[in-house]
Amino acid sequence: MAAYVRSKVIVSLLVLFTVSLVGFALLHLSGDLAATLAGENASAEQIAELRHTMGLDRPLLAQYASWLADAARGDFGLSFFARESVLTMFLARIGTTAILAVSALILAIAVSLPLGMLAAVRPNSWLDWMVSGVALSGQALPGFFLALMMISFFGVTLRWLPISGSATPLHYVMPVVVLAIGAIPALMRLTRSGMMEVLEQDYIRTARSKGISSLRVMWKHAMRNAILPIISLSAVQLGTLLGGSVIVESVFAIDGIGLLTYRSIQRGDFPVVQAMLMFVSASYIILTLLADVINAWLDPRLRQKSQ
Amino acid sequence: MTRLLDIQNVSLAFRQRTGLFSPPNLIPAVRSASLHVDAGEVVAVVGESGSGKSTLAKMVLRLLTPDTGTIAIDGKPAQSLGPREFARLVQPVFQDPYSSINPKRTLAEIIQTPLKIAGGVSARECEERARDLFERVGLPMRLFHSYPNQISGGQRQRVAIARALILRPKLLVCDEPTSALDVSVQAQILELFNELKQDFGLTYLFISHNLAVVERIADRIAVMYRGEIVEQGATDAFFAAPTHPYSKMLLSSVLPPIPGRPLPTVSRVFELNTPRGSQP
Amino acid sequence: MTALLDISGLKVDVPGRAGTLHAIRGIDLSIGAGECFTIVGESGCGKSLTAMSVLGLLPRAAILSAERMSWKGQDMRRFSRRQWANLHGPEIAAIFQEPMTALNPVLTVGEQIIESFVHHRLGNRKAALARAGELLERVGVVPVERRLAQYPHEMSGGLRQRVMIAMALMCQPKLMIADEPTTALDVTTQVEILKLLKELQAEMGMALLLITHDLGVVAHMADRVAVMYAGQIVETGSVASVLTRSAHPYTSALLDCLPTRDQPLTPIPGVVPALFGELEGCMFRNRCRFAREACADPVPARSVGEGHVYRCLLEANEVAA
Amino acid sequence: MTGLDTTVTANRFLRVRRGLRHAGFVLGAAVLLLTIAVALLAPLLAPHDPLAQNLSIRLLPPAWMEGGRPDHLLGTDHLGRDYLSRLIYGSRISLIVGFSTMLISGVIGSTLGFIGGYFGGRVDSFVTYIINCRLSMPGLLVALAVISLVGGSLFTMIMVLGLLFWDRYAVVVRTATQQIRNADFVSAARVAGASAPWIIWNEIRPNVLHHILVIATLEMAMAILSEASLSFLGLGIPAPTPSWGLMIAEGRQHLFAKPFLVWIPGIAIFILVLATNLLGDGLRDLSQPEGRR
Repeated sequence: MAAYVRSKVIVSLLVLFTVSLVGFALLHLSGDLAATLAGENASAEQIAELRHTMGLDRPLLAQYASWLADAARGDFGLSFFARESVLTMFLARIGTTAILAVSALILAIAVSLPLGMLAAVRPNSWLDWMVSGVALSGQALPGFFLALMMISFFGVTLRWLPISGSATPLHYVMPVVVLAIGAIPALMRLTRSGMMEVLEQDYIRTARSKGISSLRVMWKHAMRNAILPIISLSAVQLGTLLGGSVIVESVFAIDGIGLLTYRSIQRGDFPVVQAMLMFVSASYIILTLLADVINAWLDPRLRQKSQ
Repeated sequence: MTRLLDIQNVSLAFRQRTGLFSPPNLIPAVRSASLHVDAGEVVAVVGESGSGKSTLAKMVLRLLTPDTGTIAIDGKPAQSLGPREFARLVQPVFQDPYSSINPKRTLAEIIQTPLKIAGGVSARECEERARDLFERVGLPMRLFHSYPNQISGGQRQRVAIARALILRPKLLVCDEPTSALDVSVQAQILELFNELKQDFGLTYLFISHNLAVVERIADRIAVMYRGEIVEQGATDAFFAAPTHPYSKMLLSSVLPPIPGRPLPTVSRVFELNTPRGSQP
Repeated sequence: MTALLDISGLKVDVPGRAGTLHAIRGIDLSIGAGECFTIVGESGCGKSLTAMSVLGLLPRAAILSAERMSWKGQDMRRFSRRQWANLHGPEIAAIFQEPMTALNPVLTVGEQIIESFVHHRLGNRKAALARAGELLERVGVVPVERRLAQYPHEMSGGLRQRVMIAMALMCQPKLMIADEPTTALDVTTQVEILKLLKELQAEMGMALLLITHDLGVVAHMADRVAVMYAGQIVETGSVASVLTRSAHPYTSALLDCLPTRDQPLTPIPGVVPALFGELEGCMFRNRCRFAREACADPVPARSVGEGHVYRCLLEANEVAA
Repeated sequence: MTGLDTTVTANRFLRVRRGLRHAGFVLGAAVLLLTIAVALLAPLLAPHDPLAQNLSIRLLPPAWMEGGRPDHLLGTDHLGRDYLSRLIYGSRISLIVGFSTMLISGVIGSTLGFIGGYFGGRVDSFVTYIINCRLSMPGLLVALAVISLVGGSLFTMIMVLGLLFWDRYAVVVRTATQQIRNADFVSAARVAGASAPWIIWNEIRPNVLHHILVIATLEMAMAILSEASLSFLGLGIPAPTPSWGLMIAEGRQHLFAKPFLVWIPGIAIFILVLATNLLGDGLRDLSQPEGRR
């Protein structure tokens, strides 16, 4: 198990390194950061000067090396605009976004798991049809549209919920629901199809032939197997939710890292954007790693393979 | 008689990757196996699952490369043959009738595949030859342009055999070609193998776990156990008096359809790595 | 002899895109306490579905009907879910073809073995573990302590099938259904497993319904045998009578298909007919060398005495000739 | 309830389900084809020039609402442009982005998947590594950042989305190829002397094609949604080109007074994406064999 985790960690670090390099290169090669920063009215000399003072005229690899050296020490540089440490800005906002993403994932799992399972047990029941319908519609709803609709209905027409900011727990209700609805279709479909597949396995027939209750067959025999891919997907979804916070936070004006990133992208605040890319990538990598470890712990076959 | 296939001291171990940086585990699959097949002969390799018999067949087919030892076909080292040259000497028939032919291609296309790959034959002639073989292996012509899901397991094996024959190879490597089939169909396919041997002057390397089948079709038999060929000899002699304890056990495990006999006693107690059987 | 299981006129239909498949087309069978009854036939003849019908575990899409289907005189057709659950374990238990997939990969062997014993309230966990230990010892899965804690993938196919047998015996069933229990195993392992089954059957006085495609297995295991073809039983009787004095051309042809050194192979020509639509008469007639026009009409069952029954227009001794 | 009844009912439902799936497939295809027709015939169908401003009639409600005018069926936006015409022209953007992205990412992802799945070993490790790197990068964020730097345009949008969203193709094709790579008919082709590209194209591709088609519909839906999101955030298709996402962004200022400005393009996106997904689901179900036994 230790060797398994170790080799996974090494690969993950390698992936993280590659992603940081690719992200860095993309941001630098896609456009002229200095020109973006200097604004539309700047003269050529002004731009050149800005480029020089910010070290943007150095070779790309050299820039990357110094960025990486700083980042490894936890220093992600200063924001071009706020003249504040990127790390400080992040730490001030990460809690808000984390609450959003984690609550959304919990809500999504709480809805998807039982409904997906029931649909699998009773295929073609009204419940199964509802599950399929919800999954299909949820997949087709753009998050920002849903957010606007909720604002206009619950916020304006009914006046039940506050429509922007993050001052009270009530402020989180709509954003969490919007994010959760984005995550539900995939989770629900996987639960349903995974459960159906497991229910067709020989060992389920064996369990039934033993005369134990169907609840026990479901819970002990089927769920233990069906849960494995769901754990992996949940990790992926949490990573996606962090990235998806950009839209939801900007619609609901929640001051989390998503909104920070969106603003920074608009004004070319490269250090913040690069840090956000790294943050979301690192979260994704750590989460999937965690899911792998949990799965190895739940599935003796994986455990043995890893020995 | 010419020696069509000559396997000398061939060994192969599978590497099991344990981690990214740790050295792989070596799992020996075939250990220093030597076997030859003369032109016109049927040599059967028998053994249970995990005995290495399929691995041996895959090496002969060049789907796996031996770690050590040599395989010569028609007097030339197998590795020195070009892919087309090799294909005209050796062709395979595999076990699973469902996986052995491409479900998305018509039977006509499947049979022509080796000829298309070899090239140098007009499309017309390709089809002509495929038609001839289609009939020869006992398939009704109306199925020529059908897809595999329209035919039975036995018919699929006939298609696989026709495909193997279209390049007119000298050696057919048959890896459990009937073990996925029902007995009534198995009998049909075995009869077909017998007829084709005469008509096409074929030589077979026949891999099987079924001693009754092997007794019926083989001239010589090699028994594999845990990667080693523990005994080989002429079929008659083998069935009359097997020498290796494993061979004896294998033979005693065969259940004839004769009622009233008790189940045989199988004793697994015998020494491993006992001396090889007599080399003919 | 009072029959444990008594079935007549069993039919199973499986509707599908290509029409309704008449997988089992009216079969009768009865199994007495302590006997070994085998059903033999080629793939698609309906032998496995017969086993699943008796177990009440037919696939969702299949439709079952029967004139009579009773367990110890109770009508199985009217069984509730609960009655089925009470039947599974203490009355009927089963082992299946693929030992590699029949055990749950994420649960220990111990957990799986004791499950039904505890569930049927035959004793507490401790008693269950003790009984599991005895049975594993008996079927040769040793050392018991270590094996109970192992997962299925840590065992070979032969060992897993032994575990399945021990698991099936936990509640002392009156009937064990074994659906091709040795097909996936090597021949040497097959003999061991069959021997074990035979011994356990005698020790526990249970009946065995053995499903197989192998006439060799039939000859060595069965008291009585039913030969199935295309969803019907074409011949049934004591194993000695059916295998040595076959009255149905199919049984006889099947025996002739087995490769032997001395006699030439006589394959059965043609293929098994598709079981869709209206099916009349003898289904073997398109492959039968004795076929005649009357074979297309419904064929009555004929008796040769001593429970040896076959479904053919030929006289009992005509086939052998 | 006896076991008999449940099997009978279950079976009837099975047929119903297949039928409905089929209906979904047909419906999805019909809506998609209709949208394509509308997009192609936009100049003929649109009652007005989608870019023509008329400030005197700004923010007209749809015709059936109070104050609506029959010559502006869906009303007008904040610059007095005809909303129906903008909606019709907007379908072009969605479809072009959807199809082009689907094709570009399909070629990249499938190629990677075939290579990794067929060759296995170190090659596969490398492909898996590339896929992992891609999956670790937050797609929408990267797209936002790159498009904001390069400058938003239809071409940039297509290229960025196409070069980013190939991961699902790669994962699915790789897995499917791995399963087929060991099939005996592939071995037979290898013994016959076929090269790896020949085998991938002639033996493996036909068996993976239905997977690719299903992913293609999902990716197309995904691309349409991504375009709308990016345009909504103001970093996609630049104004005044009519794009559904941009229309929502512009209508957002009037969300409380004139909600139809958000509703109409939002529902258009919903219907198009739903239709594409229905098509994909139908494809998946129809390509699934009933079982070989």
